[in-house]
Amino acid sequence: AQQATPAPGGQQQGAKPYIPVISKGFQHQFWQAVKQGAEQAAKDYNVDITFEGPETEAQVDKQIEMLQAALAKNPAAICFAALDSKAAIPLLEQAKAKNIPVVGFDSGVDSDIPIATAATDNVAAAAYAADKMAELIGGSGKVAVLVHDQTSRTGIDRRDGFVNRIKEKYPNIEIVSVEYGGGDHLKSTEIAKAVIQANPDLKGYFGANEGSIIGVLNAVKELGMEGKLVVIGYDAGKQQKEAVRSGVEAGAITQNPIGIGYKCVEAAVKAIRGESVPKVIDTGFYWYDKTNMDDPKIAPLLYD
Amino acid sequence: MNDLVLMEGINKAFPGVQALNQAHFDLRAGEVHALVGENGAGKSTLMKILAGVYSKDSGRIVYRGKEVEIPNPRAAQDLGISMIHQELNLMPHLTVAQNVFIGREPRRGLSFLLDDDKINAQTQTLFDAMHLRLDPRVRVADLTIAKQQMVEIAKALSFQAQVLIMDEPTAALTEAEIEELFRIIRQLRDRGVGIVYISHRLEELKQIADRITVMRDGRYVGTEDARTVPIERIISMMVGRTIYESKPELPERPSQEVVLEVRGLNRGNVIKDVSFQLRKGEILGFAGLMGAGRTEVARAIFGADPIDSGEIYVHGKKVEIRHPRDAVRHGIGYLSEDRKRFGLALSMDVESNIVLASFEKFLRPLGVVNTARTRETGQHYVEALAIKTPSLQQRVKNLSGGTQQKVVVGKWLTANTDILIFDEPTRGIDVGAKSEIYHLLNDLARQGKSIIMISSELPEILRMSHRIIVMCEGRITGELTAAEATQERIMTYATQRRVLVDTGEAEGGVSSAQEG
Amino acid sequence: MATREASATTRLSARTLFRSEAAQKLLAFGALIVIFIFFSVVSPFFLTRDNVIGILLATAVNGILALGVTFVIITAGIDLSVGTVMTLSAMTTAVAIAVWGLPIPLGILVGLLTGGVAGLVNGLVISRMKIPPFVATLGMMMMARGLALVIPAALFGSVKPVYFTDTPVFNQITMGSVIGSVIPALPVPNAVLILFGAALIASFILTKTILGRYAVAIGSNEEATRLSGVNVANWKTAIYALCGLFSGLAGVVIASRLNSAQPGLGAGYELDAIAAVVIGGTSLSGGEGTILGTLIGAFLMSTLTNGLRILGVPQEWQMVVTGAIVILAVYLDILRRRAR
Amino acid sequence: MATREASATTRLSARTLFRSEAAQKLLAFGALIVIFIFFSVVSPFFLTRDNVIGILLATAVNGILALGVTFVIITAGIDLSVGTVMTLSAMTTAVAIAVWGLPIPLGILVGLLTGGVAGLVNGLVISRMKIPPFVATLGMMMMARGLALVIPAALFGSVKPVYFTDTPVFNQITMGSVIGSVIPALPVPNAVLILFGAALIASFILTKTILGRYAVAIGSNEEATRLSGVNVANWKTAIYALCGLFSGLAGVVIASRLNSAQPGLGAGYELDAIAAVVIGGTSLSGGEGTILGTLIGAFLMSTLTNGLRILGVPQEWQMVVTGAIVILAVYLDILRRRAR
Ligand SMILES: Nc1ncnc2c1ncn2[C@@H]1O[C@H](COP(=O)(O)OP(=O)(O)OP(=O)(O)O)[C@@H](O)[C@H]1O
Ligand SMILES: Nc1ncnc2c1ncn2[C@@H]1O[C@H](COP(=O)(O)OP(=O)(O)OP(=O)(O)O)[C@@H](O)[C@H]1O
Ligand SMILES: [Mg+2]
Ligand SMILES: [Mg+2]
Repeated sequence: AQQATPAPGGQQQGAKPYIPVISKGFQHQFWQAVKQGAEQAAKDYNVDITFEGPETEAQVDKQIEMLQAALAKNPAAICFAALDSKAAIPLLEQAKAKNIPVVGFDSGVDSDIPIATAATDNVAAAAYAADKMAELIGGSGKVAVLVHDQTSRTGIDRRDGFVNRIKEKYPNIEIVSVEYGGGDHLKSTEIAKAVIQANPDLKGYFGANEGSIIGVLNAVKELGMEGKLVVIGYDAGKQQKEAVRSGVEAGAITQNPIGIGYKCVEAAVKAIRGESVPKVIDTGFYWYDKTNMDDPKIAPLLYD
Repeated sequence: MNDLVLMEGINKAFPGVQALNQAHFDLRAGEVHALVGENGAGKSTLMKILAGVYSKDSGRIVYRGKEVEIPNPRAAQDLGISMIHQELNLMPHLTVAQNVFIGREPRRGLSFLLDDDKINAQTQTLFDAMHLRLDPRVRVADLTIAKQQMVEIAKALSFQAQVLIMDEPTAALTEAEIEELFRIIRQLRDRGVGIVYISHRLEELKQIADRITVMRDGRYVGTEDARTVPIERIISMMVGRTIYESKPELPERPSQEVVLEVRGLNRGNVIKDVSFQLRKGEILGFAGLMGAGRTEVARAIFGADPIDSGEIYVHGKKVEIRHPRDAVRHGIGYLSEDRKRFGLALSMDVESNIVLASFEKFLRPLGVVNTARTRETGQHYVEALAIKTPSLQQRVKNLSGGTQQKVVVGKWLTANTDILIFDEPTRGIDVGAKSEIYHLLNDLARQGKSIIMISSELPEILRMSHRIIVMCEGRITGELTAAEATQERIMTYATQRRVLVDTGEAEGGVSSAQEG
Repeated sequence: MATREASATTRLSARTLFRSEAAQKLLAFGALIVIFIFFSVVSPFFLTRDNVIGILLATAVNGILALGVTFVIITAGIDLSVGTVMTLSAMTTAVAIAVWGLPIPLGILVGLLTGGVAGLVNGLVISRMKIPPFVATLGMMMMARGLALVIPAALFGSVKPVYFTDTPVFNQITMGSVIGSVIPALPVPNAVLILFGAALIASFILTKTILGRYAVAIGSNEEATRLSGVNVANWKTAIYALCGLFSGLAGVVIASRLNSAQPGLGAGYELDAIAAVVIGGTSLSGGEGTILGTLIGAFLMSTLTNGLRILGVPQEWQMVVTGAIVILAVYLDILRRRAR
Repeated sequence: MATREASATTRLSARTLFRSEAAQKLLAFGALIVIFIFFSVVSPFFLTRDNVIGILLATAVNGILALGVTFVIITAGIDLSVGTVMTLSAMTTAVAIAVWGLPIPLGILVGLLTGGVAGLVNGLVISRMKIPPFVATLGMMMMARGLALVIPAALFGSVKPVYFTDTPVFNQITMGSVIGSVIPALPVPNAVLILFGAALIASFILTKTILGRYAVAIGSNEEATRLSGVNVANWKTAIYALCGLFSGLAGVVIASRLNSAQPGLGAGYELDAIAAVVIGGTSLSGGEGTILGTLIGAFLMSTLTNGLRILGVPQEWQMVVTGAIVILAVYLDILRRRAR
């Protein structure tokens, strides 16, 4: 931290400011929706962005490399969704030393370096899903949880949000299985099938991201259990939306991925311009089911 | 009796084969004891048991009066038993010296550090004692087979073993090199080392052996005094009947029709401007010393290796041969000198190997193999060539060397090739099988097939060939008709190359640095 | 090679005792049966019709991939690209059917061809450029993974799955049940039939056709095969292309089953497929292997996974147990061969 | 093997023309330099001090893994478990330091030993049970992945990273800069020094010690080595254990760098490590290979990744390009060898 501090965005005059957006992933639709929002903001505010993320949410080190490469380009600002915020702190400090503003997104960074964070509270959202589950199965019975990843922040937060709420508030509900399908639709399907087979009296299934819930839906369909199980999901996507519409899936939590992407780039632009930005930008989460999914407030949040 | 080694009642079974059946062998200190027998008689197996490579099923080994178990090669080494294997056993990526000292590297300082200077020096000393001109620092992969064989011998000698087993050590060597080897063997014998000498070159035995033990079908047949026993008797003990070496029956004169012509063949510095003609029904011998380039010529004609320049005419038509399949299409077949590496799919059965070069001829629609016909063809050649196999489904890796060679012959006959290049067809093959191969070659020539026979055994070349081409260091140095050819004339053409060992008359170089 | 032959030697002595191929197969089957019985005893939910059908279905994709890989491994090669090539094929099938609106059979053909072409490229890189199969197919694995993402990115501006919304019958190809329509008590999904059909074809190709013979010959001794005038380069290319075709078929099956093409799938599938082949007794050093063995290997893996899940073994322990069983299964196979 | 030797023969004639090892190395280096120049020209941000240091740093983990794998590949083996064994070692180091509160050096030792033991098990399974390396290490890969998750699950009741919160100095082991404290203009993190140090040690072991000699001998002709009285089984075991030690070191480095042990990491790392080794000119068929080559291979891979990122190439295309370059780099190496 002893080097000279260049002006923020030490780029040639006249060029568009450059903002790398480093996300937690890129193949999943959720992240693609974030990307879409970020690109929209880039257009609206006339900045250049790049969007990248590691292949799986376990690859903390790969994300660190990405952050490092991004810093080397001397960007005007950085948008960063930390897979593991503690592991990223040294680099964030470098950014700070170079006067590069950092905007967090998706989940918070345990540090005061980010000037703003555009995020959803995954724990609260999953807890809300738990409340819905309890309500729909009548407050007692067995439920199972299928999560995409055992080690990633979103996976952990959603799992814990759901599981802890059930444990705290609904003593008559038993969580019989928490498994991880890596977001792989096929693996998730096989897992969900085995769990349903092994628990004939299962009443509800919570899938903590799109890949997981599609697996649950496939399992339900393949076992001919449509309507016999309360299925609650997370995120959106075409298949899930159809399932919700048809009633096979009771409903799901959606965040506002496009909003997250948009808001974080917007905040970064404001920071570059020296405008003030709120420390926390809550992009919110929403419960949707077949009754409200065409609601003009909800519909735009549901990516295909 | 000062028996060094006594092996008694040794049994060893491989699947489908009782390789050794109550085998017996004894070795005295200070003798050269030859072990002979047909292919598959069990010579190598017996000696591998002594060297700790295989474990015996039953029987006992007495070494210096004490019964011993030899579970692995290391144990054999520790007892002072060392073996030169029939197949070369070298690490091609290591240098000569590293190969010689593998497993017993002198260490430096901490006990795991290598001292390559020391092994280079020690290897050099060893080579000097053997009058061998070889740089200890070159990689073995860069050596010719002859040199590799010398490295193996040097390695075995370096153990200072009390028992030295040599399984066909001379198969790749020139006369001068063999002479040098014999000199060393005699020296060791005089020092009290017991030497087991396995060879199919029976004429060598008279020169070097003290006693000869004959094996047949895994059994002990008998032991004779090498100086007194007539070779004929050894042969009849080997084959279980008397066979008399037929007089070299010179085949009929071939026609004058040229079936193969090679013009101006060049490849790096291993083939230099080679041109010759092969006529219909002719057996054309290729003589020369190891590394003369005969194999290279054969492989080049066959399309196995790329050439720099040169033209090939088959039946008067110029042909392009870039791959072996081009050669096969033009009716050329090649029987490699190394069957196991280049000739056979060892894990496949006899039938598949026989039709390997001609599967395309046995196809029904959709690429389905007509197994009825492949079996028929396989059966035909098993009978026609008297291939000794329990069944067509036997994997060829379980067959003896001579039998394997016949399977390769069957493969090329099935492929209907009329130009056959036999590279060392009798290498490592016993007398019985040898004469069968000779008959086969004659029959083939009589049927109008044209044959190139590469061989390092002059008697064989002289006996079989209508014409003889001699090569040395990549060029053709002479051509002789059967009538003109003699061993001496061939050798004059063939001996332009520098011999690996310093012969007595070769001036200076390295002085004999051995001192007991 | 030296070791292979040496151990071949030592194990030969007992072979005569126990020659029958059928008995060997039974032994291989044995491990599967033991596992089956074990799970049936410890869990009442394991040996139910639906669960067994589930296991069969779960074998389909990995099994089909493993069939293709069997050929490659018999030539002493390897194919690390099967998983992502499968994904790429699923993607092209989806594009053909759901985006271009081609008829379903044509769409399936597109998927198969995609796999075939990827395999062909593998084969050419291996046999013409002489790149070791491990490297060539590793490169293809990366490229196919990228391309499976590039396609939707290029078409829709963002990476996303393609759904077969307008062609519900596409899903029926694997999830419908021809058997079930005849014998209602046996609703075995078509995907299982496809697996068995593919296995029959593979077995036919391996044992009855020239391609199969050359695969074994090349694996047994490539140089000797070349020196027999066989166009080894072309046949090898054909074998990798065949393996690619099977990956293409797996792509169609997974797309049909998931009723969508998921661009991010497929990483790691190659190792499962290879494990199935090796558990099935095909030697990585080439020259031998059977389709039946591969099928058994694939079933063993999916049975194991399913059983551990049904038992509710924590997932981290499932990984540990699976790893150990893979080694154990191969060890049993080695002992079995030593014994024959 | 047949082919290898045949081509060895055919290429010999030209070899003498172009013997100099140094020239060869320069050529291998060439590809790296070309890529470097290319990126420097097309992007102003590539050839900056910080970015180059970043590339060096990014090479550390993969480089260390690749060093270990080099030995194994030289014996004609393979190790698919290095990635997850690394993760397991990171986890045990973290448990030792952050949970049990052991002193840092002891914690590092625990990490190294974890790797060593995993490697030892690999070696024993391969050399005693005669399981092919591919299968043995595939099994270990699964087991280590599971165990890395089992540990925190057992300790904390749930799978989560372990942080080195109370020992900030642990992070300095890799991220501090000894060089930087002497030459402030050159803040090269210690991780880079560790990589180079490990490479020196590896090179020493490979070229100067008996272990290296036997690794080459085994890879060159295992049976001949055995017949020479070398205890091949033991040496092979030692070589896999050594590879495990390097994985352990990589585990310590990644834990220090991330200031935490991340239990889910490591899948797929083995392929990157193997790719680095192979790009570096080590032959998968054994018997030859150099540490310098492996280093160059590892640098080439991280340079490529970094450069494509700096250029802002879309990520899906990055995969495609990387796949192609892996094949190309090996192809260049093959051409180079053919030419000598
Ligand atoms: N590794 C092996 N596996 C199976 N059978 C074998 C093996 N080695 C040898 N045999 C069989 O054992 C018998 C004896 O073989 P061995 O090699 O000892 O004969 P040999 O006398 O050395 O013959 P040659 O003169 O051809 O070298 C033969 O029938 C051979 O086929
Ligand atoms: N295995 C090998 N490794 C390296 N060089 C070889 C090898 N074999 C042959 N050569 C080289 O090729 C040249 C020609 O050898 P070639 O094998 O054709 O001779 P040959 O007359 O057929 O002798 P052989 O009796 O060995 O077959 C020699 O100069 C030799 O240096
Ligand atoms: Mg023998
Ligand atoms: Mg020759």
